[in-house]
Amino acid sequence: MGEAALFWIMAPIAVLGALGLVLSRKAVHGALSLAVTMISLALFYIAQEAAFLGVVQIVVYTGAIMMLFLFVIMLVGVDSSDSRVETIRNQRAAATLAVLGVIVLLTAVTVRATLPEEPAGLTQATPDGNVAAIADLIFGTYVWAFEVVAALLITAAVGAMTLTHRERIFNRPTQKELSIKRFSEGAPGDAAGLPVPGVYARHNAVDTPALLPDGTPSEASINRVLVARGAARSTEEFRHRPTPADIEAGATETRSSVEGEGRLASDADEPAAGDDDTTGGERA
Amino acid sequence: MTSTLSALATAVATEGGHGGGQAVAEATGVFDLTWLLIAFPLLGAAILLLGGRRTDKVGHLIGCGASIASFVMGVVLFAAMLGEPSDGRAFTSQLWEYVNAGGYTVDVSLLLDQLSISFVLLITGVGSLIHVYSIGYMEHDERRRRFFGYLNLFVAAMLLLVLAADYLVLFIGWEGVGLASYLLIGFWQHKNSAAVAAKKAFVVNRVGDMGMVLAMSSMVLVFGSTAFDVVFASAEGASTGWVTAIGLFLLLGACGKSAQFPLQSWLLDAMEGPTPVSALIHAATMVTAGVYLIVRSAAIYDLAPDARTAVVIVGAITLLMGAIIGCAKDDIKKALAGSTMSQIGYMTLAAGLGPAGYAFAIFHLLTHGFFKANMFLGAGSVMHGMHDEVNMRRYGGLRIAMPVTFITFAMGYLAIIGIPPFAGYFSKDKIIEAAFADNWITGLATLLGAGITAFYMTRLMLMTFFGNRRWKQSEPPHESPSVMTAPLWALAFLSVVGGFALLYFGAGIVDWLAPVTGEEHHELPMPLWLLITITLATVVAGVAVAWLMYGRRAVREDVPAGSPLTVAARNDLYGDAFNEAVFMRPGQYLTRSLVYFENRGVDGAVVGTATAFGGLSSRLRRLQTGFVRSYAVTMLGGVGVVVLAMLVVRLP
Amino acid sequence: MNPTNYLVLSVILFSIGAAGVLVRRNALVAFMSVELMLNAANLAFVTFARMHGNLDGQIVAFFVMVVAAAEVVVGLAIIVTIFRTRRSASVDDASLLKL
Amino acid sequence: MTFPWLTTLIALPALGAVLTALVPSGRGTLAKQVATGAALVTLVIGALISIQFLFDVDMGVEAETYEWIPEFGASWALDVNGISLALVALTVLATPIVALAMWHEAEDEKRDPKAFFALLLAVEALTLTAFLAQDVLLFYVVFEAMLIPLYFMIGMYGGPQRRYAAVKFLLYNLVGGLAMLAAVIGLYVQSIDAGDPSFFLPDLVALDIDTTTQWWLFLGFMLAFAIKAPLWPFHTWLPDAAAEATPANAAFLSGVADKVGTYGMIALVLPLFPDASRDAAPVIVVLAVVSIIYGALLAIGQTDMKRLIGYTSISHFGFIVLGIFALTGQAATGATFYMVNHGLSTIALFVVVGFLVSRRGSRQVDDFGGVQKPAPKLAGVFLFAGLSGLALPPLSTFLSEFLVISGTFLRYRPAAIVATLGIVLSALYILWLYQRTMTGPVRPAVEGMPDLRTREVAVVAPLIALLVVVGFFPKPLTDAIDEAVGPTLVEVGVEEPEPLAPVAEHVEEGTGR
Repeated sequence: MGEAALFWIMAPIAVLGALGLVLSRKAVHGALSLAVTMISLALFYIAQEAAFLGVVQIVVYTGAIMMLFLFVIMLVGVDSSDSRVETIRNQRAAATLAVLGVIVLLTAVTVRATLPEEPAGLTQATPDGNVAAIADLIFGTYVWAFEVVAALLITAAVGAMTLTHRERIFNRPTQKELSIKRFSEGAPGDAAGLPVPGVYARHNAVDTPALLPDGTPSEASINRVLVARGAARSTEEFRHRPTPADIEAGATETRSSVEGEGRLASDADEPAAGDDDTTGGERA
Repeated sequence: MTSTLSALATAVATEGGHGGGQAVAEATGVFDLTWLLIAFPLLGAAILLLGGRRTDKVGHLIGCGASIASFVMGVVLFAAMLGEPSDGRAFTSQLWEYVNAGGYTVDVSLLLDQLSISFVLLITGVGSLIHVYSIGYMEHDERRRRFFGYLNLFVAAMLLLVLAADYLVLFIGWEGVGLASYLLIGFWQHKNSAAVAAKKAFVVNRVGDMGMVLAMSSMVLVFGSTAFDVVFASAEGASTGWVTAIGLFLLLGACGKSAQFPLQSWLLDAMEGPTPVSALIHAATMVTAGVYLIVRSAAIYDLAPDARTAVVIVGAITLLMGAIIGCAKDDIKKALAGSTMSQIGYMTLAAGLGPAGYAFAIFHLLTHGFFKANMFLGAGSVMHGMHDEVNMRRYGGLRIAMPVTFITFAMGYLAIIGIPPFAGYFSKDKIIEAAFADNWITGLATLLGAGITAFYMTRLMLMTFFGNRRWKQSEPPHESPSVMTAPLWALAFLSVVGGFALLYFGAGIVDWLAPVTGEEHHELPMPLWLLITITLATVVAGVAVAWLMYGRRAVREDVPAGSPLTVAARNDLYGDAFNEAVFMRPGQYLTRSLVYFENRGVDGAVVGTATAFGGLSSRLRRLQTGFVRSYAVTMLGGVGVVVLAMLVVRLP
Repeated sequence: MNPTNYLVLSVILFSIGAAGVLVRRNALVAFMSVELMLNAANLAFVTFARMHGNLDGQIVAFFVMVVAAAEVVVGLAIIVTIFRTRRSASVDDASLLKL
Repeated sequence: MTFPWLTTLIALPALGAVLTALVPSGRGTLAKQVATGAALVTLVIGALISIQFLFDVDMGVEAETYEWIPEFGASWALDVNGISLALVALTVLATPIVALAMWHEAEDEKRDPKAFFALLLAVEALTLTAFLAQDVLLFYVVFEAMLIPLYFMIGMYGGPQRRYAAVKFLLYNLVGGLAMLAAVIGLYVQSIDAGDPSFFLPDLVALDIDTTTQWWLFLGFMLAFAIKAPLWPFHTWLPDAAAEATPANAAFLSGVADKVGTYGMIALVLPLFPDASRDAAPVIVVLAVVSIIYGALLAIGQTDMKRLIGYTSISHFGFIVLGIFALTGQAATGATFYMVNHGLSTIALFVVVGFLVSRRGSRQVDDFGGVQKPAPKLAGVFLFAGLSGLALPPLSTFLSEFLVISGTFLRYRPAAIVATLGIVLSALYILWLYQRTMTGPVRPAVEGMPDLRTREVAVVAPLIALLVVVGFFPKPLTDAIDEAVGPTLVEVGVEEPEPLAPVAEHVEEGTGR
């Protein structure tokens, strides 16, 4: 009964985890959902007299492989999140059809198959316990396959290194060269470097935009990763609201900066967190 | 069975067959050297054509020497033959085995009998004279050596033609003379007209060759052999239908080579060749090969009266066509060529009369060889003096400037129109007699032909040698050198005495040829003196009309409009126009439409299939979007199908 | 408990994974969906091993895990490389496999 | 164990091909010398083998059989009879001539000539194997393998459209080869059913196959051979290949390599499928006659000299096929003899046209005119090659054409009569070509055209000499062919037609007429 209880508790969790993977917009959420599924699978393994596999599942899969995924997500995908708009024509329909077909097919097979009502159990097959029996098989019957798989792993490791390795073709630019480049190519306003967050601001936290000398907050001062995550604070709340008197006073002298303000203002009209779709779209 | 047959054929050849009614003996002694006749000119041709510029200096001498050597050999053989009994003058000498395929055996062997020796003497004799004449005529041509090479090649091929003892070997000679004729008509290749004429001659001859090939194929089918002895010996056993077919096929071949209707069109164009060529090939020898073929195949024609009738009709039509064309031509060589056609028509007609006419056909062939060669060489002499002018309307009064040419030409003239006692009188009269003996229509055709002949030859004489001088050149035309006039004298002499001598010298040509051709006496429908008188009267009438038109009146230099018949005759009686309208134009159209059909139809179908597949592929290519996820869907679907298939097969 | 339930769960997880591969454009998510499918298969193997009293199913599952590890290593390396050059982790952008 | 003459004959050019390929690139002349040397040595061996058959001198040439794939009953089985000997002689003779003719042409292509010469020797080895093979699988393998070097020879060296021509050539022949493969397998299945799986030709000939099966197998083989020896309407690859390949290559292709097709018809199809061959003969005869006339008419309509010669080949192949399927000893001997003569004649024509093209840089008839004036020798050999093409006696082509026509006349009279039209048409296309290119006023573009050089004379002279000598003395060769053709026709089970009018009785009567 314990197993049934475990199954009926963990199976929905596993399914939910799997659905979370498919449905979450952000890869990092998906990865975490998948980890949940994997852990529940590990429990199932243990429940089905495969203690060794269950542990391996947790250690290797959840521990190593999923961590690898998370690293890569952090490397490449933090500021990307999927749009739900399907770009390939009929892909959704075809996929639905195919998946439904597979479900029907496999379920039909599973249900129709003449399987033993009660499992045979592995007591006989594992007299010395699960791990020893598996060891016997791996280093006995399947030793050849084991060696080949070992070779495959090594090859994969070397392959990954080869793939990700980047030969340095140019010298790393020195600070001086970067500076010259900034002056010669960039806008003169950016020549001195981007503003640092928190300067002249009410906070010196990294999510606070810097205030420019004219008092306008600078969006460029905030790390774009924070913006993408929606973790940055809105520039709008730091904007100095000019009174009518101020406008009268500086109507003529600050014409150019007003234009700049207008631009910033229109930017700021959008919600700071932004819609993932549009932001992601722009970034892409 | 076939092998026994061929063995039998060999047996026939060795024991003595029935070439034309007399026993054929294995050649011994001097007759075993018959092959030398061919070898001399062949060697000459090989030396001249392969020798290159080294033989330029002495080329003409080698050429003449080869021809004369062959003539001497011919005389020796003739003398030796005279020493044999009159029914034992046929000799065969086997040179080598040619082929043996599927039971069909051919030996390269030569048959020397009365008929072939007559031709040998004509070919080598007249040929040698023309060789000598050519030394002078071609003196200024830088390619004279090659000219003599071709002439020697011709003589060799012609001798092979008349000496062969098998139709296939005869055909080798037949095509050999065709090649020589092609090369010599087109000798001045830089002239487009010459090249076209040469090609035309060859192609038209090839139409005749179709007949030859089919005749030989029929012989293989009917007799299992093409050897003379086998074919002649077993001809009686064949059905009349097949014999007639063979006769008609042979006639087609003869028409091609002898320029008989309906394959006559090439001969007039062939006058593009140098004049000695016209004299030797297109007057004296090669064009008579068709007559030789018919006479040689006497055994076949004797059994096929329908085929003989066809021969007579062809001969009669050509006789009149040639004569009419000859009346209207202003080109001296073309007028003579029309005359040649007409005279060969006489021979063909005679040959078609059967045993009654074979001997006379050969008789006329020989005398014609003399006087027509004489006149062609005379014409060549005139052209030589007139700077290659051939238009008779630019001649006139040449008898004073070129007396030798005039006198010798006149001998030929009197011979051809049949004035006794010149050569043509004897031979042509015999044919007219035989024709009348056969039936009235052929007789009248020959008689009419004689009248027209008299007319156009007189016209030619008058326009060339009499009347006012119409040539423009400042210094008067000069007489040709003696190397050219000597042959003229010789031929003129033969034109004078040839007929009488051949008919009455010794036993006469009729008896001489009788063992080969057979003999048959005919009953005339009227007394002989009356016929001779009528013939002579017709000839005189023809001469008189010509004199009235061209002798009394001055010849105009421009071409008068003329009657519709004259215009038609000037256009070769529309033979070329007919060929062009019926064969060439539709042929060109057919060729063009076939090329179109090939490119669009046959090749188009192939290329179209390829294009269709290409189009289909580019459609299918669109399925390849490059999107991994599309592929994944396909893959998943495919996996599903595979699983399903496995289940369907495995599940109960 | 009837072990068929495990198999049905396996089918469901496999199908969800397949759907993920088909509909998600993010290479990483698609890749993780593939892992999910592998895991579903592993679950079936383990269940079969228990049903038949034969350890071979577990061995196969073990090998699947190892091979999956190798695959992940190479696959992620490829994704990183592509991202470096194209600044995108969308599988649809890598669509050069056509004319 | 006597000396393996036949294997040696094949091994020599194969070895030569390897050696030529091994010559370092950049040393073109050395490669040419090696290749020509190998071809000449092969010629010597071929001549020695020929002596045994032509002049009845025992050189110890005999059939050879070595195991190849014993599981399938396939073997390296070679034998030679009159038919194959004729074609072997043609092949070994043609190769050095083609090599010599290609001497400078391969260089014009700015390519390493080495590849062409190595491929040429490879084709020679494969062609020889095809002519000698007594094993159907072996025959099939070389039949197909031959396409590869030929494909590269056409595609790498030649005119601007050469790639198109090469692909067309390959696709056409592959289609035929596919049909043949199916038929070969079908034949093998028949031998399995008979209890003794074998590809050995005599074993297969001995099989008793029912007529329906014969028909299908016949179609498979015949399609391959009809494409190879282009028979209307499967011919359109040949004009393209002939026009675009280098002249020497076109000469080898249509002169030698395509003979494998006609050889297959007479040496494989007839004995293997006698019933089907007998039944299908009228159809094939009609196709052959269409080929003769169609090829000739299209040749007349061409403006490209090499295409023109390609179409003449189609016409001549029509004669060969006609002779084979007339099913009389005379026609079959004539057809086999025709294969040799057509080879010599076509090679001569292509090679001479090649000389012209390389001098003028154009294949168009209209670009020539009056060539005989500046280059009389060239014009002379051109005319000679042309005359051999129109089967003028006593050149050897004549006898073969006559034997085919008269042999066909024995059985299919209308076909033979129509085929004789080919005689007229051949004269027309050859002489018209000669007239337009060689005679008439000299065109400015051909003024000063150089006459034949020594190498070129050396290429043409042997061909001309052979055409003449074989023309005068064909008997040794035709006897050897006739000896081999007889048993083939017995295998087909046709009666030789008897003469309608037997000669015997009239000889005894003695009066003749």
